[in-house]
Amino acid sequence: MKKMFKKVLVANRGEIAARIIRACREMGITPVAVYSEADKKALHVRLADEAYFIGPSKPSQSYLNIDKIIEVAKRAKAQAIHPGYGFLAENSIFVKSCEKEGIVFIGPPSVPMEIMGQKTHSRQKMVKAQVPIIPGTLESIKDEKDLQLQAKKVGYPLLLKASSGGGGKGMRLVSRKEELLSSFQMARSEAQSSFDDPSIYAEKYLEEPHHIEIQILADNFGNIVYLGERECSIQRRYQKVLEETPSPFLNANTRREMGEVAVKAAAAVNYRNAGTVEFVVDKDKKFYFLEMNTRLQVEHPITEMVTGVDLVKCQLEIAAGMALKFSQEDIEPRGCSIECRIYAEDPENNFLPSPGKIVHFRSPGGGLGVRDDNGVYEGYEVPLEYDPLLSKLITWGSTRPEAIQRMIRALSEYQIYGIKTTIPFFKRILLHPKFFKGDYNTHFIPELEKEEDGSGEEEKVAALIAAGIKSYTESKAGPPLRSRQKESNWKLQGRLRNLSNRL
Amino acid sequence: MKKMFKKVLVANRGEIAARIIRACREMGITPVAVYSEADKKALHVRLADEAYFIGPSKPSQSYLNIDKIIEVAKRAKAQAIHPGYGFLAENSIFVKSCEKEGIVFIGPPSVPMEIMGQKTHSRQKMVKAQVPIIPGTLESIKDEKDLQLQAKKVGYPLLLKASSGGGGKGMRLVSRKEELLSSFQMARSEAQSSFDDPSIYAEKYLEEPHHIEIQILADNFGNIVYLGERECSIQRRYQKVLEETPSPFLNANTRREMGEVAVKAAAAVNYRNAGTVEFVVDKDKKFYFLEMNTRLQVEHPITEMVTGVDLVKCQLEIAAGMALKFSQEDIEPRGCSIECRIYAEDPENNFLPSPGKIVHFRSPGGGLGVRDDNGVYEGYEVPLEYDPLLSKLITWGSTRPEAIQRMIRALSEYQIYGIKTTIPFFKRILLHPKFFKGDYNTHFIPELEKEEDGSGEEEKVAALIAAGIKSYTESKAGPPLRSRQKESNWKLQGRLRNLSNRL
Amino acid sequence: MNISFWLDNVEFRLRLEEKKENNIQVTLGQKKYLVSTEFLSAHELLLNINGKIYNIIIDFNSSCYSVYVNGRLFKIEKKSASQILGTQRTRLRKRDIKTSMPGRIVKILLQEGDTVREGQAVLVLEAMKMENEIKSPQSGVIKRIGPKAGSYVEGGSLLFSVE
Amino acid sequence: MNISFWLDNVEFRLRLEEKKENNIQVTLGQKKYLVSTEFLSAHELLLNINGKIYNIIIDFNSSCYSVYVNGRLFKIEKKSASQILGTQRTRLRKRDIKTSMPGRIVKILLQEGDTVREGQAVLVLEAMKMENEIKSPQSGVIKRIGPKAGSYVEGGSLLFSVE
Repeated sequence: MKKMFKKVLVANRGEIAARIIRACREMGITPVAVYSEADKKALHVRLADEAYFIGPSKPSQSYLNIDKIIEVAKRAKAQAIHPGYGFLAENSIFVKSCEKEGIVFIGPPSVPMEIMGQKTHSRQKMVKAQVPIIPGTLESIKDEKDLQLQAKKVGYPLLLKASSGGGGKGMRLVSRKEELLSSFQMARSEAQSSFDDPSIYAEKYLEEPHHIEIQILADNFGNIVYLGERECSIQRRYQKVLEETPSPFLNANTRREMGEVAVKAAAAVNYRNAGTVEFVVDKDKKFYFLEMNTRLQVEHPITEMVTGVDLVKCQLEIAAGMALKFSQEDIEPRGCSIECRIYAEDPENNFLPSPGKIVHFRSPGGGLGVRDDNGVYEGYEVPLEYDPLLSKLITWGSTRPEAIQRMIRALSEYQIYGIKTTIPFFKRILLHPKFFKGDYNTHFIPELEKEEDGSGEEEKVAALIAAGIKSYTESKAGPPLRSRQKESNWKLQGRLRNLSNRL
Repeated sequence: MKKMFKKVLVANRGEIAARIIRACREMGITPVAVYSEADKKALHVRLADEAYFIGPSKPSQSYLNIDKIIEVAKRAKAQAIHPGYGFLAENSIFVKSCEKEGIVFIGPPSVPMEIMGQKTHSRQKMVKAQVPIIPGTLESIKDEKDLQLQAKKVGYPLLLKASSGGGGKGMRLVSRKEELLSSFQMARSEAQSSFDDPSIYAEKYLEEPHHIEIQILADNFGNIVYLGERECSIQRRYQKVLEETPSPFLNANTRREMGEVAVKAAAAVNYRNAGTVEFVVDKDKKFYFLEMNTRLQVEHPITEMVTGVDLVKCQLEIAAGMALKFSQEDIEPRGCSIECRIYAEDPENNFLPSPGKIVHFRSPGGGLGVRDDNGVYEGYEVPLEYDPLLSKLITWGSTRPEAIQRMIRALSEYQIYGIKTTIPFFKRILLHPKFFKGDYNTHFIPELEKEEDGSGEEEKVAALIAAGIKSYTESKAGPPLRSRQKESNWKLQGRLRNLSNRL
Repeated sequence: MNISFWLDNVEFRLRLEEKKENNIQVTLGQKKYLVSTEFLSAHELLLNINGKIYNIIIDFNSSCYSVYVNGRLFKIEKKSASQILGTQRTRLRKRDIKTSMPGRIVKILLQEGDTVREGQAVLVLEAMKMENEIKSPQSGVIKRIGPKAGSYVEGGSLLFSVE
Repeated sequence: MNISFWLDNVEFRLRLEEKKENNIQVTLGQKKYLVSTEFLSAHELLLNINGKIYNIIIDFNSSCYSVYVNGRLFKIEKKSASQILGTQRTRLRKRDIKTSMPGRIVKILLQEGDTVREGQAVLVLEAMKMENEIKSPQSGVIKRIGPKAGSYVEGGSLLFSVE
């Protein structure tokens, strides 16, 4: 039997680094953290057994600095590196560097990573493997003449997408022929500046689409299993906001078919590691391969909640050369799980980032069915330099209504004070009748944002009363002169209102 | 279909009140808290929707004051009362008062509660129902002549127990005939002072016993199910310290038999509500009915973790007249779960209570598989007047080793500073080879306490270095005179040591 | 005691009367509330309003209460005479919009001299890995745009002026 | 800098030398440790000792550091000359044992005039729903027992004296 690693370096920060460090500790592995200037006091450093400084706050000089990270791994005698998600997780140059240095990269080999990173390549590969893809071009569009030709074949509405892309950049929805050329030009220039590659391909735009992804695990011995789906249609500006499993939209049949297709997709590229196959599902429940994320996914916890499988531990075991301990029949998802991504953003001000010090922090995590994967603590200063994800609040319920009501309850107990967060926005989503019925697609949030936010009246009254009580308490404690001044404000303000009305 | 309550009064405090309040919120029920003078700032008040003051800190004047609690329930228009555990949970006079006032008591009817509350009655009832009981007397011992006669029949070693007893009070282990009379007299007087009833009965003492209990649920329609067992043999002075499920000692056969017997026991008294049938299991896996707890048990969470059933919600549904939503076949425990009861006690000082202010509080609850049912928060002052249970830390794992290692990891992250807690003691239990192998019985803790606690050397060095660093930092910031004084301490202390050695 | 608060430019008048120890009647608009209070710390309140429980965090600085209730933050102003006058005046004057975060200017949507509506986006700033539209806080004319598209800005630097 | 600490009546001598910024070499006994420190707050330290991470809470009052590491509390004394003399003296003198908790005296195990060993239980006090043995902190003779069996005692009241 293969032996587990003794020491693993976690080349990441925030909640995902904390998540991986905890898994290591539970396996008797010594976790090694790395941190930048901005992260000297970060939670992942506090949770680690060992921690090494790797440079300035700018990611390119620390968390993306391949040489530096390899050097620290060697110095700390770490046998393997877990990249988390983001940063170096899908960087095949990094994978090759690890291979060269004899350090195990906890992820797929570089070849499947490269194939899946390039959208037109992966589409071609999937077609060969008989995995359904969204109708569209298999090659990048050559020129403007080719564009007209391909667009006619695909039909309107269509999507122009960057071949090296992701995250909605270099992407344009084209509804009519008149928009085609200008959209193509804009998409090309955006793709060039974002990915250093102007290649664009065209895809049919599906009506009322769902984004649904399948979690898979693949070991070195050809065993591949799927662990159910995650419904990721609640998105804002192509960013996932809330995920749930099972999808209220799928039936058992489609679910099984998608799982089997995901396994086929992974097998086609000789995949190894945890991975996620993303699909677009149209209103008729036809599904199409979108892309494969060759890493641990942000929203992996909801799959863990229903399957009882610790995906990070599986990643470590697979990377150490062990075989999967279970087969497809052993995986029996139980109940429902939801994740809310709590960001340091102001939902009342167009989701502007809100970095700063967390003066007061109280998490509802730890109650029955309530998990909180967070990367912060009371007194922590959320840095400007990185992703504004503070916490992933996850609930489990034996039924979907239970999971939702538990989430509403948990959110009502979550206190993060000092910075703005998206907590109030989630209450609007969860209490929306369409969401509760499970009747939504990727248009949900754009439509929600058009609706008036009628909530918060009760809180407003409580806030005014609280300010009144605080003011009253202070006036009782303070000198009598001050409270007399306060009383006279009434008159003064009356005068001022009259005055300002005349301006 | 029966309707769920709109408003429920929770007649308890601490972690269990918080637990019940959260369940109510998740069911759309308005939870009403009650609180004594000492509990004005308690967590259960903070979590409730409504809260009413019920009197002085002394339990008899507040949480045990039946009239007061009924009055508040009526004033708040609560349709039902959940008693939690302890206080009024097994008080049949309270049940009758609720019945008289038309308020639903969330628990069993008064008759099964009374039968199970009286040990000799329940033993007789169980014999009739063909539930195995520990060999011994079915009636209380009449007098000293009867004592000699019964002791001879039962054989040594034997246990003398209070007929109205519980919690080890009025209980004596008798190894030899010579000890019999004096032990009987002491047991009688203790029983009289503790339970206002001197009745004593005799039971055979079983070798290397295990305390294992079965969780059951019974509705109004004759449906009774069992939800697996809890191994409760890790006890200190007859108090449970750590519980786990499944028991590493049982096999599938004994487990099923015990479950079926527990259902039989509940059926024999027309039970309704969640309930726990406690058994003593001897080294040959023969099991004997010990008693039935007619309420929610402290350690109920571990059953919830493996079955996915929310026992408090089930209690509410049963009390509202609904039928159980599942049958025996639907209950499939998954994985393993452990609970550590974290008390405000000093394990290095004979477990003396340690009330006071929690200056710093950080719970590991909320990570994957880590639940923390606590009743405290940072800044909270643990009152003197009540049970010193601060928190129940619960872990789940797909295997027993995973649950244990997760518990060790979680305990290592748990920070409660300002008062002493039993956290360090749990690390000794969990890291003990006998515990890890699952090879233990009720003698485990008494034997552990005889062993030297060799741990803590690394922490000692870290503590000294921390004090050194703090001292150094202060000396750099403070006036130079002070740091000179500190340096000279070396010499002074040398002199003093010489001096004191001569005293 | 009578107090006047401003919240989102609307005035609210409260009347507080102590009925008995830790029992204050608050009148707000037409409604009366019976309130009792426990201070958990200087900034944490446990309020009981007509029997209902609220957990509140409250901060006070520069004549403004920051009150946090059920995940929502309310900025409640306790304006003095001169401050109210001041705000009214600046509202109609030139406003410099600065950035609190360093970041990269992805796009500039308006030009100097353009008219702008309150809430209309003027430029797009990338910070914390996200693109953020920076909107004008008032209607008027764009007098100046500080940075160029593609440039990096430090925290505190001028983005644009609107008058 | 040299410091001397007392922990459980044992003396520990530390030598601290600043090697470079935030890098202090600590010598404790025969061993050397390289330590860097982040103060999370006045009472919370993140220590890196020879590459290993420790989360520490530290309080200081009346010449004693209370240091909390991995769930354990250490009372580290920084005794001044006169205090050490004082402690040594009182150790051999009469000691009054008081209770910090109110409770009920369940049992009295020794009588006035009995000899007692250090650590031997003198009486049983019920508090927080638990029975607790109260032990003698030193060997000697029981000079006085304050309460009677079955009586209630207030926090701070005398339980017994040992000399």
